[in-house]
Amino acid sequence: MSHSPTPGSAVPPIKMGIAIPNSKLCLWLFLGTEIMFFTAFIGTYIVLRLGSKGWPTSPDVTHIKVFWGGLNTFVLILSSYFVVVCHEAMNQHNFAKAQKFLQMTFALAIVFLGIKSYEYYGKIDHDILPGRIAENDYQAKKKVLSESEKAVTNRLTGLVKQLNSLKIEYAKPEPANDQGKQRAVIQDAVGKLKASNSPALADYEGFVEMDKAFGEMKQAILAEQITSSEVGKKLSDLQANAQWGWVFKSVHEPHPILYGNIFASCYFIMTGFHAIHVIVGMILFVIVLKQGSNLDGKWTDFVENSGLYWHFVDLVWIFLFPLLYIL
Amino acid sequence: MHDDHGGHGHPNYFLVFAALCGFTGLSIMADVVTLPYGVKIVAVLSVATCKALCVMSWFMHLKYERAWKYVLLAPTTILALGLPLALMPDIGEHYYTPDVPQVDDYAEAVAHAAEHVGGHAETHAVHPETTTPDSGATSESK
Amino acid sequence: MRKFWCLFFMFWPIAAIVYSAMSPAYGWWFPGDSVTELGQRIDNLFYLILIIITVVFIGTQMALGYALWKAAHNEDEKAHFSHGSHNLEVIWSVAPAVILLFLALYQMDVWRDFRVKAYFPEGTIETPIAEVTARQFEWRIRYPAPGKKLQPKPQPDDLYAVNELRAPIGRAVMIQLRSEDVQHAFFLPHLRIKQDAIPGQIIPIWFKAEKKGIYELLCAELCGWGHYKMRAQLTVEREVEFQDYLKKLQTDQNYDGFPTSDSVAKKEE
Amino acid sequence: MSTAEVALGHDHDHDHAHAPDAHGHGHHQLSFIQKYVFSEDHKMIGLQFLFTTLLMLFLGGGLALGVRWQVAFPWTDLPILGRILFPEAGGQMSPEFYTMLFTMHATVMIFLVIIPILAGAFGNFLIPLMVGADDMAFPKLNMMSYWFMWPAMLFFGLSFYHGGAAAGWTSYPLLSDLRQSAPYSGSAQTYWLLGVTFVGVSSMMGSVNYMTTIINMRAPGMTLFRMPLTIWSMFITAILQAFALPVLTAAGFMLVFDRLDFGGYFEGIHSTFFVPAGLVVNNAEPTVGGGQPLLWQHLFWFYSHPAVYIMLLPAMGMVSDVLSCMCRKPIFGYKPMVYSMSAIAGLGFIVWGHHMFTSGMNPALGMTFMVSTMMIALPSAVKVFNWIGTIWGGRVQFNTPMLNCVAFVSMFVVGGLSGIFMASVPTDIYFHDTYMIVAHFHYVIFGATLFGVFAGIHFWYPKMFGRMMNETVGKWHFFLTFIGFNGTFFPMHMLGIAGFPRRYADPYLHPYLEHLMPLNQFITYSAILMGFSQFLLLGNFFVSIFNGKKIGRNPWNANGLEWTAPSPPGHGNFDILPVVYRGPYEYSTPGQVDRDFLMQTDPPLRKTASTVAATPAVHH
Ligand code: HEA
Ligand code: HEA
Ligand code: CUA
Ligand SMILES: [Cu+2]
Repeated sequence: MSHSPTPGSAVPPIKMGIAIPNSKLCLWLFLGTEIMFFTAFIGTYIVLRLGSKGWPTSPDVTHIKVFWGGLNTFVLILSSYFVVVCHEAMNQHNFAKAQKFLQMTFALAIVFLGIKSYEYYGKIDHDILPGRIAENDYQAKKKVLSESEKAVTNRLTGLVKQLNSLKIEYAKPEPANDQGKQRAVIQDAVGKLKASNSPALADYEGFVEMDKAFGEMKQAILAEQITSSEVGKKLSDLQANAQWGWVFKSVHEPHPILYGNIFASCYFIMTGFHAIHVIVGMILFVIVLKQGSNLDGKWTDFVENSGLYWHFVDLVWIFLFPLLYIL
Repeated sequence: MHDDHGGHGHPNYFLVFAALCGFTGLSIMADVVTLPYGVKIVAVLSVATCKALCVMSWFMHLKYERAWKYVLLAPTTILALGLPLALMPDIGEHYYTPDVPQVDDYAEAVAHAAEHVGGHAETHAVHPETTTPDSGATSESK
Repeated sequence: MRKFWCLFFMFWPIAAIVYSAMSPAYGWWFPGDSVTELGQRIDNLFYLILIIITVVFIGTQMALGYALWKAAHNEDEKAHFSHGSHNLEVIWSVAPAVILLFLALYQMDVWRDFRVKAYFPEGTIETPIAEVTARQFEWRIRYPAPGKKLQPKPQPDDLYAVNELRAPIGRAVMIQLRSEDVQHAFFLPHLRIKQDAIPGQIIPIWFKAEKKGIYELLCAELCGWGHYKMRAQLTVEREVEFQDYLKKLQTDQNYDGFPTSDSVAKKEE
Repeated sequence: MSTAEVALGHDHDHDHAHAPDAHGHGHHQLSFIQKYVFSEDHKMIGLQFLFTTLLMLFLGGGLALGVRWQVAFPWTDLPILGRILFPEAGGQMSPEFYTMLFTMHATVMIFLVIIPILAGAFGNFLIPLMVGADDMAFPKLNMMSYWFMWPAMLFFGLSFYHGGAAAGWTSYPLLSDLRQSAPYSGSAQTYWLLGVTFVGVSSMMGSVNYMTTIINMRAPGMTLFRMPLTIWSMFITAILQAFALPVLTAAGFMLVFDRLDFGGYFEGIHSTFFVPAGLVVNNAEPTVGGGQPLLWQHLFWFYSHPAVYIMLLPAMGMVSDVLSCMCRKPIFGYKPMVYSMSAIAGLGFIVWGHHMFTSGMNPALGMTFMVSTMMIALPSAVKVFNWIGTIWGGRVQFNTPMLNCVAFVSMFVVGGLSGIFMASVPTDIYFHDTYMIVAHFHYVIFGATLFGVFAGIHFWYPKMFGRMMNETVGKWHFFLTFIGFNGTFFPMHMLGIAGFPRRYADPYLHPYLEHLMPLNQFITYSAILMGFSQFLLLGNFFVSIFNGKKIGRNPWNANGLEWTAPSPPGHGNFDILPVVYRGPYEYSTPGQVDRDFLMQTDPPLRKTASTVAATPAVHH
C-alpha cells in the first residue's frame, strides 16, 4: 500500500491524501453532488409551495395517503438495514450470508417500486397529472366537455364502423371524420335496423339518446350557465345510465384543484427522480448478485460503496416522506 | 484496506433500525393527531433530521470516519440549506404584487357559490381554508 | 524586440484612454443627459466609478508595462528571488476593499429610491397613471378614465393605447408593469430606467421626467424573434396636454362610428 | 467490467502504486482504437478534448462572425453562406435566425469550447502529470467524460437541424418554456436542453475524478502547498462544478419537463415549474400553472455565475505557472494566490443575483448581492497585483506563452473593471442587457481565458507532442489577435454607454442608435481580422505536430513534475518515480550556480553547488 522508499532519498516516503480508497472518496464526492441535485428539487418545492396562495393538501384531492408513504419508508429503512448487514457479512467473509441479505434488499427495492407504482396508478386514474389539472371552474368544465366529446366521438366512429359488420347499406360519410355526416348515418341506420329488427338497434337508439343528453350538457357548459359541480352532477347522471353510461367512464369528474398542476409537477419530479435512483441502486445490486458463488473479498469495497449509495437513496426518501405526505 | 475503523467492532445495526422505525412511527403520529401547523412542521422535520443523522452516523459509518467528513459535508450542508433560503425572498414571498388569475377565479367562484342558497359550488376538490385568496401561504391548512 | 513588446503593452491602454476620451464627441456616449433626476444620480455614479476605474486601469496597466520594461532590461544574472511580501498583500487587499465597500454603500440610496416601495415619492403608489402590459411584440397601455383610479382588473371605462405611453412632466408618476406572455423589459434609455416585466407579477415603476419630449421605449429582455422591434414611445408633456390626451382617448373610444383615433389606427398597421 | 464497477470499487491497481512498472499497464500492446479512440490514457483524452474544442472554436467563431455581420450590415446578403442558407430571402438572414445565431454562438463557445478546453483538455492532460500520478484515479470514467461530449454535440447538432435554440444561452422561460412563444424553435430548444444536460454529465464525471486524483494520488512529498497553482485552480474548479452543476442539471430537467407535450394519451402532460397561470401566448388557450419564471433565473445563475469562474480559474492557474517560469522568478505570494482562488470560489456561490438586478427581484436581495459582488473583486485584485509582482524584478523572456500571459493579465483587468459598473446596481439598471455586458464578458472570457489558453497551448505543446510550435507564427498570431480583439470589443463599451441593447437583430430601427452603425462596422472588420488570425494558430498547431523542432524533456527549464517525464510521456507517465521536495516555483534560488531553476524532484540543496549537478533529475 505505501510507497517503497526510493533508494537514497532524503525524504521519507509519504502516502499523500486521505486514508480511504479512491473509490470511496469518489463516491462520497459524488454523493455531495447528488445532495445538490436533490436540493434543487426539494428547495424548488418548498419555495414554490410557500410562494403560492394555497396548495392542495387534502388526501381526497391529492390522493396522497400517509399509509402508503409510511409503509414505503419502512420498506426502505429495512432495505437499508439489510444492505448494512450485508456489508458486515462481506467483512466477515461470509459471502453466502451477504448474498442472502443483498437479495432481501433487492426484494425490498422491488416492493418499494411496487407501492410507488400503485400510488402513481391512483394519480393517473384520477388524472392528477401535471398540465392536465383544471385550476378553476371554467377549466374544469372545459375538461369535462373535451373528454366527453372525445368519448362520444369514439363511440360514434365505432358505431359507424360497426355498420359494416351488420351488413347495413349506408352512404360512407365524406370526409370520413365529418361528425355531422356520421350522425346522419346513424340516424339513417336506426331506421334501417328498426325495419330489420336487429338486436343492435338498442345500441344505435342508445347513441341517439346519449347524444341528445350530451348535447344538453354541452350547451349548458358553453353557455356558461352551470358551475363545475353541477356539471359533475350531470356527468354522473350520464354515467349512471344503464345502457350507455359506460361510454362516459373515461371522463374524469370536474375537480378544479387550485395549484394542482404545480403540486403534481413537484410530486412527480421528486418521487420520479428518487425512483430512478432506486433503479440505479438495484442495477448495482444486480451486478453483485450476478456473481453468485464467485462473490469474494474483492467485492467488499463495491458492496460498501453501493451500500453508501443506497443509504443516500434512503436519506432522500426520509425527507421526501414528511415533505410530501405529512405537511 | 477500507477497514480503518477496525477496532470499533460494529454498532448494533438492528438497534439503529428499530430507532428509525420508531421515528417513522412518530412522524405518522404527527399526522394523525391534530397539531398546530407550525408545531407540526417543526416536529416532522426534526424527526426527519434525526432519522437522517442515524442513517448517516451508523449505516453510512460517518461516526467512524476521519475529519474529511466535515470538509466534505460542511460546504454541502451550507449550500443545500443556503439555496432554498436564498430563494425565499424572491420565490417564497413576493415583494411585488403577484398576478395569479386562478386564485382570483377561485375567490370569485366561492363568492358566487355563497350567493346560491345551498352553496353547492363549494368544490370538494379544494380544501377551503387553504385557498382563501388572502390566507397567505399554506400555514393554516388541515 | 523586447522594447517593442513593452511599448506595445503600454501603448494600448493609452490608445484606449484616448479613444474613450474622444468618444463623447462622436456621439458614442449616453443618449443625452438624463431626463430624470434619478437618472442624473445614476450618471453621477457612473462618472464616479469611471474615475475610480480609470485610475485603477492606468495604474495597473502602467505598473504592468513598467514591470515588464524593467524585467526585460534586467542585467542581473538571475531574477530577483522573492516569494512575496506579506505587507504588500495586506495593502493591496485592504485598499481595494475600502474603495469597493465605499462604492457598495455609497450607491445604495439610489437603488433604494428606485426600487423600494416604501421610498417611492408620495402618492405615486396609490395612483398609478397607467398599466403597461408587454406582449410579443408590443406594449399595451391601459389608463383609468379621467378622474378615476386605476383598478387592478380592467374596467369598462378604461382607456387603451398601443405602443404610446404618455406622462405628465414634472410630476412623479407610477406605472404598473405586467407581461402577458414571456419576459420583457421596459427600457427607457433617456430616463435611465429599466425593469423586466415578469409574467405572473405586477411591478411598479416610478419616474419623474423633467423635460418635455418624445423618448424611445424599448424592450431589453430577449422575448422572441421580434425582440428588436418592440418599439414604443414615451411622450412627456404638460399636465394639461396629458389630461387632454386622456379625454381625447375617451371620446375616440366611445365614438361608435368608424374608428378614427390614431391609437386604433396604429393598431391596424 | 462495467463502468459502475470502475467508479465504485475496482481501482486497486491505482491505489497501490505510482510507478509504471508496478501495475502492468505497459506490457500489452493497445490496438489503434484503444490507443487513439476509446483511450483511457489521460493524455490522449486531454488531446481529444483539445482537438475537439479547437475545432468547435471555429464553429463558434463562425457563428459570431454571422452575428457581427447582421449587427453591422443588417438585412444585407450574408456573404458566401447567405445564398446557400436563405435562397428564398436572397441571402439575407431572418430575425429568428439571428436570435438562433447568438444563442448557438454562446452555447458552442461556453459549453463546447471554454469549459471543456480548460477542465477537459488541460485538466486531463496536466493533473496526473503535475501531481505525479500515472493516470487519473478512474481512467474509464475519464474516457466516458470525453465520450459524453458526443451525445451533447449530437443534441446541439439536432438542435441546429431543427432550426436552433433561440432563447439566448440563458434560456429564460417562458420564451424557452412555452412552445407557442417561439414556434420556430420547437424541438430545437428541447434538444438544446438535453445537450446542456450531457455537457453537465460529462463535466460531473470529470470533476469527481479530478478531485479524487488530486486528493489521493499525489506523488510522495507533494503536499497541498507544494502543488502548482494550475492544480489548485483545477481542484477548485472541480469543486465549483461538483456543487453548482447539479443545480443546473435539475433546473434543466424541470425545463425539459415543462416542454414535454406528447400527443395521444399523454396530451397536455407537462410540468409547470416556470409557468404562471393565465398567460396568453400567441392567442393560445390561457396556460395552467402555478410556477414562477424567476425561479429559473435563480437556479440558472446559481450554476452559471460559478460557471464563469469555472471558465476563468484554470486559466488563472496556468497563467501563474507560465508567468513564473518565463520571468524566472517564484510566483509572488503563492499562498495568497491559493486563498484568493478559494475566496473567488466561495464568494462565487453568493453573487449570482447580480445577473438579476433588473429582473424584479426583491430589492433587499439586490443589495445583498451587490455587496457580495463588490467583494469578489478583492481576491481578483490580489491575483492581479501578485502577477505584476511576479513580473517585477524578473528576467522576462518574451516568447509566445509570455506574451499571451501578459495579455491575459491586461485584458482581465479591463473585463474585471467593467464588471464594477455592473456590480453597482444603479448603474446596472442602465447597463443591463446592453453591449456593456457583451464587452465585459468577452473581455474576461476571450481576453482573459482564451489568451490564457493560448499561453497554455504554446507552453505545454512540447510536452504534448515532443515538438515546439513555431515562435514567429505564434507571435504573429498573438499580435493580430490582440489588435483584432481590442478593436472588436473595446468599442462595445461605448455602444453600451450609448444604450445599445444586446440581442437585437436590427438596433437601427431606433433613431437614437442610428449613428452607431459605422462603429459597428469597424467592430465587425476587427472581428474578421481576429477570426482569420485564428487560422495561424490552427495551422501552427497542426503543422508543428509533424514539423516542429524536436525537444527534450524540459525545454523551458521549468520546475513542475510534468517536465521530468519524457516528451511526450508514455503510458504511465513517469519512467522515474517522482518524489517531491519543494514547491514548483523555485526559480533563481540564491546559492545555486549553474542554473536558475530547481525542479520539484531535485533533492534538497546542500551548501555546495556540486550536488546540484549530480542530481539524478532529468532535464534537457
Ligand atoms: C470568465 C468569466 C467572467 C468573469 C471572471 C467575470 C467577473 C466579474 N463579473 Fe461578469 N459576466 C460574465 C463572465 C464573467 N464575469 C458573463 C458571461 C456575463 C454575462 C452573462 C449573460 O448575461 O449572458 C457576466 C455578467 C456580469 C454581470 C451582470 C450584468 C447584467 O447582465 O446586468 C455582472 C454584474 O454585477 C458582472 C460582474 C462581474 C464582476 C464584479 C466580476 C469580478 O469577478 C471581476 C473582478 C476583477 C477586477 C475588478 C479587476 C482586477 C482588480 C483590480 C485591478 C483591483 C482594483 C479594482 C478596484 C478597486 C475596482 N458580470
Ligand atoms: C467563450 C465565450 C465566447 C467567445 C470566445 C466569444 C467570441 C466572440 N463573440 Fe461572443 N458571446 C458569448 C461568448 C463568447 N463569444 C456569449 C456567452 C454571448 C451571449 C449570447 C447571448 O446573448 O445569449 C455572446 C454574444 C456575442 C455578441 C452579442 C450578440 C447580441 O447580443 O446580439 C456578439 C456581437 O458582436 C459576439 C461577438 C463575438 C465575436 C466577434 C467573437 C470572436 O472572438 C470570435 C473570433 C472568431 C474565432 C475565434 C474563430 C475564427 C473563425 C473563422 C475565421 C470562421 C471560419 C468558419 C468556420 C470554420 C465555420 N458575441
Ligand atoms: Cu419584448 Cu424583448
Ligand atoms: Cu456573474
